[in-house]
Amino acid sequence: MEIKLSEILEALLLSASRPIGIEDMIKVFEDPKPTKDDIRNALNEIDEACISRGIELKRIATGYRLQVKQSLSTYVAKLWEEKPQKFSKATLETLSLIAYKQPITRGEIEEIRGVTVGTQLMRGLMERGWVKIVGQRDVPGRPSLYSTTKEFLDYFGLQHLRELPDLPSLPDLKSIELELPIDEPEKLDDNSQVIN
Amino acid sequence: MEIKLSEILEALLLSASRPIGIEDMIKVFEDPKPTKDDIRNALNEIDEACISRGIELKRIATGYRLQVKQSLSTYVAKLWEEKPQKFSKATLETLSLIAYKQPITRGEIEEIRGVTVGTQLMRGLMERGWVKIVGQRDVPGRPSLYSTTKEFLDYFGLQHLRELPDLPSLPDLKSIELELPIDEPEKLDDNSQVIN
Amino acid sequence: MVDLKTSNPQIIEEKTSHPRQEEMFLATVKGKETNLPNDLYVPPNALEVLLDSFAGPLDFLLYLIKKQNLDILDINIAKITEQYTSYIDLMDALQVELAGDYLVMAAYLAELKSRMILPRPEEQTEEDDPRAELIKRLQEYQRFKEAAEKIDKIPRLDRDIFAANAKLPEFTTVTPLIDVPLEDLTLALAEVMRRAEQSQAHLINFEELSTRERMTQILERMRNESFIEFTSLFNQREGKIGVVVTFLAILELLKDSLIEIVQSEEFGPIHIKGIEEVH
Repeated sequence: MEIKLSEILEALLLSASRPIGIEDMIKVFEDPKPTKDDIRNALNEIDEACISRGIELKRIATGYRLQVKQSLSTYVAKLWEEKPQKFSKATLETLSLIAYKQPITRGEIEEIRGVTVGTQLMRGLMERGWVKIVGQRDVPGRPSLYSTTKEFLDYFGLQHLRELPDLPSLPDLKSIELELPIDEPEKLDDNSQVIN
Repeated sequence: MEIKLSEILEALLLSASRPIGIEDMIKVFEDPKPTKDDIRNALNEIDEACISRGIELKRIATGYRLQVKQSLSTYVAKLWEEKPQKFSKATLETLSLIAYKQPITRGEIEEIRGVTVGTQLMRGLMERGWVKIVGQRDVPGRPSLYSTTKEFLDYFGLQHLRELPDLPSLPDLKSIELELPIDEPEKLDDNSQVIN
Repeated sequence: MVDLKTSNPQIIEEKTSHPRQEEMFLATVKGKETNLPNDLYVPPNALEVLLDSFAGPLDFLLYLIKKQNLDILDINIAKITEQYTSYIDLMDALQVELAGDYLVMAAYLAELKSRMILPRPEEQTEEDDPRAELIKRLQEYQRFKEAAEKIDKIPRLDRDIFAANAKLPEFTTVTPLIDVPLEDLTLALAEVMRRAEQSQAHLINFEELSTRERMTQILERMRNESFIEFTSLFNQREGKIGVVVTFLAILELLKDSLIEIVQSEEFGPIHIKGIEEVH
């Protein structure tokens, strides 16, 4: 049976946790690739079919995404209320590694933690708005680099990352770590140059 | 305009980032709540509508999940930046021993595998939520008994343990092993105690 | 102890059969100067690969048996013991750190071998065969080894199965959040680092927080401007130390291949450029 273009696009939109642009959609196809117009037509098809579904197609600056209809938000909210977010040890450890070693890839987190980090866990941190992707490391696979967000700092009542506590229980790391008072403008020495 | 039940359920399924059971679906409604049968009918509707869509409704151990159709996963995989996780032989062997011989102690796993099972490995399996401690064997040292969880089944897209591939049988020696009733993981040996 | 010089013609002969990864350690380089007998050279790294590619001594034994095209039921204890032990000795000689389990197996095989030599009762049943226990263990292990391979093939989440998720709508209700005290975060990190140290498989260099923060700031800026003038990254108000931190951050990003530094002409302005568009 022929697979419809709209099916493939829906699968892409619902499996990525970010908006996807038309160019990116085209990239997943082997030759002969669909044209931009093919893609647009298929997206229209999805859009129309959404009338009777729980989701809708949105176009935003960075591409397209499918999102739950705003009119259904009360139901969705209930689902989330049911399950107060408790942070597992895995989540806290992952979050702390991102906070202290950002930008960091998932692979690096896994290497330090010695266990794998689930996609759901990363997605959860991103949904919470505490963690975001800031780029990709230029190594094979181009893994995403994660950093903490302003919301993360807000939640913990911090203004800057460097206000994160030192790690008192790790004496051997102390010597390596210096607190740099970059916040307070220092008087410049006579022999220092200002770059500008 | 009346909102269809199937729309709401689709919205729930697509926003939970975990499988949802029928009970959980009912909870999000105010009175008059839909009945289980209403829910089932609506789920059937979604299932049928999925024929022309990129996703499918799958029933797994802890509930229902909307997932990309298997036939489209090659497209989606291209979009996926992270390399899928590979599990070490040690992890897979340990996991399969727990799955087929649950409840089982770490010592018993080590005996069959002929190798020490690292704490890190067990911790990793538990942190992923695939394995849990279900009791202690009533022998000296009171070693913990491990079983697989429903999340383990979810991860592999299964509903029941009995859907696991058959355990290869012992070719020749009749006397050695008895097949364990893997379907009833909850039943413990007489000499073991269950915690909570 | 088995004499390495004489014990292992087998290993050398087998070098070319089917080059799979597991057999890398069988490679021989004749005449190369090593501490080892001239006729047997195994690169030390390859032995570590060996340890990684087998799940344990039973797995390794099964492999040796298969290499001899033998049925598990029909193994020659003396031969297999000799071969197994020579590998172990070799690793010992190369000072490859060996899991104790491999040594336990070596001792067990040696014991088995000695029992085989002892005279046995005339009526020999299967149970009297000293090999029976080893065979039983190998068979039992093999079942789960195969089961593990089957489980590995089941379609699984994030590899073959992709869960469908849509963007959440705006919520009016606030999700009840379990409060996370800041200490918990620090403690969590301390715990990871402690564990990482214990497993000492890798060295963790704790880097300057401020540098990390600055790296993130620069990366963020690069999302909007693909081309940034080098000097504009420095803020005079931050003083000398600020300059140092920023400079370190740039070097780090450069090292990680996240940015490129370009200068179009001699003494011209230096620019920072993203390696590829980041989103």
